[in-house]
Amino acid sequence: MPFLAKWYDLRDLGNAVGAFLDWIRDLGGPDWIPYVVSGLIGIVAILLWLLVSQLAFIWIERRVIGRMQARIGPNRVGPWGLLQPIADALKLLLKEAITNRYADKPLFWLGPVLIFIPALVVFAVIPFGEGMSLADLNVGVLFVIAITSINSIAIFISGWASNNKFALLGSMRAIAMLISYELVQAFALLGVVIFAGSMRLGDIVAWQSEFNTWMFLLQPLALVAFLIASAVEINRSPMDISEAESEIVAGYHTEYSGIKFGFFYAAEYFAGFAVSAIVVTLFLGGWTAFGLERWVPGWLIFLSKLYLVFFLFIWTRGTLPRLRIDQLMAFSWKFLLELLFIHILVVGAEVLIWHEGDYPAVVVLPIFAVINWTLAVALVVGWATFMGHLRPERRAKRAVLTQELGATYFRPAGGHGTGPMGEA
Amino acid sequence: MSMKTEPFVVNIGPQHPSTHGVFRMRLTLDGERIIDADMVIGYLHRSMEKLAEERSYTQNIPFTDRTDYVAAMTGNLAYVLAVEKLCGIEPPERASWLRVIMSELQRFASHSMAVGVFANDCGTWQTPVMHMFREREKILDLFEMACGARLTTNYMRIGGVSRDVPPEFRPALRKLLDELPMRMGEYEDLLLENEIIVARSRGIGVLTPEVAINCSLSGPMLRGSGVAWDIRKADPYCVYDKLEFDICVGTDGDAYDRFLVRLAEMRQSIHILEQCLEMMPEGPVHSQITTATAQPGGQPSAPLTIRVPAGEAYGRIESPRGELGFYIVSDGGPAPYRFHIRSPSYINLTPLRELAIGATVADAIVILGSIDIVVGEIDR
Amino acid sequence: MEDTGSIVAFWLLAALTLGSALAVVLIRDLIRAVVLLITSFLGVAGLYITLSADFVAVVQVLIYVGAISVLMLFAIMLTPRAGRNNAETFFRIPGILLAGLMAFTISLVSLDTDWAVVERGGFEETASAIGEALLDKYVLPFELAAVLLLVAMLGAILLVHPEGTDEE
Amino acid sequence: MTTVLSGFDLAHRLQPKLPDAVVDATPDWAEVKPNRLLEVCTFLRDDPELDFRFLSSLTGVDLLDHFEVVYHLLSISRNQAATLKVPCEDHDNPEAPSVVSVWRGAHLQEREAFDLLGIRFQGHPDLRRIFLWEGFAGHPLRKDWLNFPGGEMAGLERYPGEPGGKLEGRG
Repeated sequence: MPFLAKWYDLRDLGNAVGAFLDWIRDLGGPDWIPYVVSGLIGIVAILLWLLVSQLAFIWIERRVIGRMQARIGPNRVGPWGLLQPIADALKLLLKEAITNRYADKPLFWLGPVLIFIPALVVFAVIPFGEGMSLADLNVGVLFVIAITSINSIAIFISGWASNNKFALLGSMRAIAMLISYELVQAFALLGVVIFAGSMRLGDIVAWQSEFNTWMFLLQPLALVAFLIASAVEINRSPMDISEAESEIVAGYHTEYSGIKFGFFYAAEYFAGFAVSAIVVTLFLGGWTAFGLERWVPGWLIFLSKLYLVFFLFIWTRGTLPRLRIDQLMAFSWKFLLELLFIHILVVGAEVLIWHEGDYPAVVVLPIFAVINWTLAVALVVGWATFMGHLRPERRAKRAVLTQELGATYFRPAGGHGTGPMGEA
Repeated sequence: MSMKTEPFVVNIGPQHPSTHGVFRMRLTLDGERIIDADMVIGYLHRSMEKLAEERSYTQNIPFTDRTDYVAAMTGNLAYVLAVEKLCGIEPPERASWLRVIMSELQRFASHSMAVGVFANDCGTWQTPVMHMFREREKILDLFEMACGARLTTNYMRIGGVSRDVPPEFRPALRKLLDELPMRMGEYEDLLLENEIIVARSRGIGVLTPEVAINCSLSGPMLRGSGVAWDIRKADPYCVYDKLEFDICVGTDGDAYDRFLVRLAEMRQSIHILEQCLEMMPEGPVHSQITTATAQPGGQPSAPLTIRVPAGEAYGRIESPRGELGFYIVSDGGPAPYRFHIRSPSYINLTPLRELAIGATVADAIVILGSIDIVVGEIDR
Repeated sequence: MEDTGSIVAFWLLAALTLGSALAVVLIRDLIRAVVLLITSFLGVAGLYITLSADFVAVVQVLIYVGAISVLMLFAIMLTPRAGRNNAETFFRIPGILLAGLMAFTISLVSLDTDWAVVERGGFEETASAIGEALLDKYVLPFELAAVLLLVAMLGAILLVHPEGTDEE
Repeated sequence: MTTVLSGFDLAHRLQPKLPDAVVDATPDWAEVKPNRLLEVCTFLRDDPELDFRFLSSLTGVDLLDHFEVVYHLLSISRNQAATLKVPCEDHDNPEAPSVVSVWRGAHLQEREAFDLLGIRFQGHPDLRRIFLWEGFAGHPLRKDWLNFPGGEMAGLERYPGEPGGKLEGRG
């Protein structure tokens, strides 16, 4: 890529940082100073960006969901309510953070702190642009999976430490969901790794750029599975079961108030951004966009994709109801995992054929895409038909209209029995 | 070897997002399964039945607003019908039509709340309920036009209604009726066909017709179990015998069917309102305008006191939640001797324990949402 | 272990690992013990990183922090009266003896071994090397371990499955 | 239109089966003996021509010297209604047989009548107060209940059956 490599070339913010580091190096001093400074710059930049994005998205989410709900949304604080997030943040800061008397105080305090870690640390390996990643690890994908799994421990700790039954139910649900969906997440990413042949996120982006394709075009099923699994991991609707508002009040953070609640609130956004960043990097071509990155800064492309993916989470939150925990877990074990097994087998075979046969990518990749899309659609439709539409008790229906007073129209579709039916 | 877990008592309520007021369910859980359930109510008990014994018959009408505060009009109507039955007053025809219009508008408003809140209980984040509020607001605007109040209407009077609707009421209702069928189509498509709502509510809380009848359930609870019983058809009050509409029944008796019946009844209400707009005659709206204190608009108001002969009467109507009955015993005095409200929300809770046992917490919320309680009516 | 950074990191991580491991043993509160155990696991992961074994480090986090400790938390939650406190136990003295014995053996072996000193390299790709080793040279133990785990899991399911109930 | 069976009609129908059950009949209601109530109700529910399977409403009335329990019955298949009354002679300690075994719909309504009027329903599976708390003094819908005896002292107790006194769990 023909970068100018001058500090004012904003297509790669690394240029500016590099110029700054050179300047420091010229000043003399030990070797580690530029190293540490560059790391600090990265950390501060990511934190600042996260904070600004979060404030922006609080406003966007509230306005967008307001529109979805046929109301206006915040419009009083500042022009178009733009200062609403700041007002929210101030309110959270000023409110008393109540600790209930029987809470396990150290853990109660640790929960909100710990919940930040996975959301923040994930960004260390995300390439925001060409060379713009804090630490492009060899095992980036694995790192991402490992770190996001810490999330649920934080949730569990805060739920348990609250000494509240709703919180405990919430954390029980969180752990159960984590166990169910960690495998899904890993398998979804495994397909990507098999194709790209590397676990380094930068390499995966480069692979997508090299073959002029986006991973989701080749592996739609993996994208869907990953999106679902990460929605579970970060508790976004329709998988916000561990903080199900209508059932267990606020789940694991029922007892938190003031700024401690604010931590959870912020971490929810950060985790959302982190997951969107992973989706963008692995499935949507990262900071590349079919050559557009030559004209537009890569990090802008990356961020716009990231916001689009995050918008998806807002959208589902505004529209979808919530599944029950057993249905969600059954969905993982009885559906997604099986599909992903098939998917991995097919993907592995494809890569084997490709590498053994040494076919040109232009020929092979479209064929693979067609195969995988057909497979994904067929599997999903087949399952939906088999589990849903072929079974009368899963089908939507309309009321019977009658004039016949006193008649009985009781004809249960799904057999008898008064017990609730799980996802069989 | 079997897993032994400790039972775990959780209080859902009295302050809880999904108990629709100050209702409390005391659930004993084994993990997420409910092994015992009990309800604790009375947080909103205002002892209306005692209070009513010290107030005149007309003074009691505002109480009936405040029993079922989501459907004040039908509360009014049931009470005035019971008193009219007791003293043999026949309201003028226009008043009857207005009563039907108001109670059908109220049914639509109340059902829209029930449907929206049910979707909320299934876990949507406020969206359906907000859309439903939009329609309800328009209906409340109409109420405001008719009687000046939106929620606690106090509109019906013994012998008629408190005042005629203003001339702008008719075009406003027309405009609303033109809009509602399109909205209803939207709701049916988005809510009834929603996979997750189907998954969450079908097969949950199944009531067979035998159980439903034996438990004295009424309204959408009974019709959801497939019993075609609607007091508007069975014992037509006001002018329901002149109107054409269908009874909406479900076939499975689960939470989904109760939800379904409510949505279908909203369509029927629109149908009834259409007919009312066409057929409503002109004329007086109160049978005995006597001690008229002329009001600013020149309309005389209904009498404030009324003598009721000794006796007793049980008046029942089909309120949005079921059979709303008023049992009134009079000793000939200015106030009722006994004033009993047969409140459908309360009696519909009879099978709650059986429905909840064996379900999960999430199901219990859905079941409670499908019963559609109003705590003001439970506790009275 | 030539530069100061590595040495400082090693001592810090070692202190973290051992300190929290000790606290796990001494602390009474079960949940806190698990949290400290997680800290200890993280310390071990850090030690792996100082040894340039990034794959093993990440896997340590993934498996031990993300899965094993979650299982422990689950087990604690499912235990009747998990309570807050870990009661006194008869196994205290034998436990200490056993731990001492093991520490002694390990120290003896590590002191006795003639360690080959490897030149410190960068973070080269270890994942593929490990993968090839697992599926090539050590494929039999690898597969056997998998089968063993499967059998263990089935056994566990069979043990806790209530008799006479056949789930849907 | 729902046909309303008069008390005479009810009495007439009950005559062959339960000859001595009905004490009084008026155009509006039939009054039956408390000790025969369960048989009467079972008959009314199961008789195919009456088919009163739906208990609309159950309530009590304080008639100063005695109490009366009023049952409004409904038949869904035949679309007919009837009213049944049962006297409870002892005003201080009114008792009536519970009809929960006949209509489960009576469960909550009997609890309500017990709570507010103090009528004890014999054989009710779970006769507890429902709107007012355990420990509330008196039954407020009685005509002789004018105020809290001894001032407004009624203590808030914990949920019945829950361990501990008022302050446990609050520190």
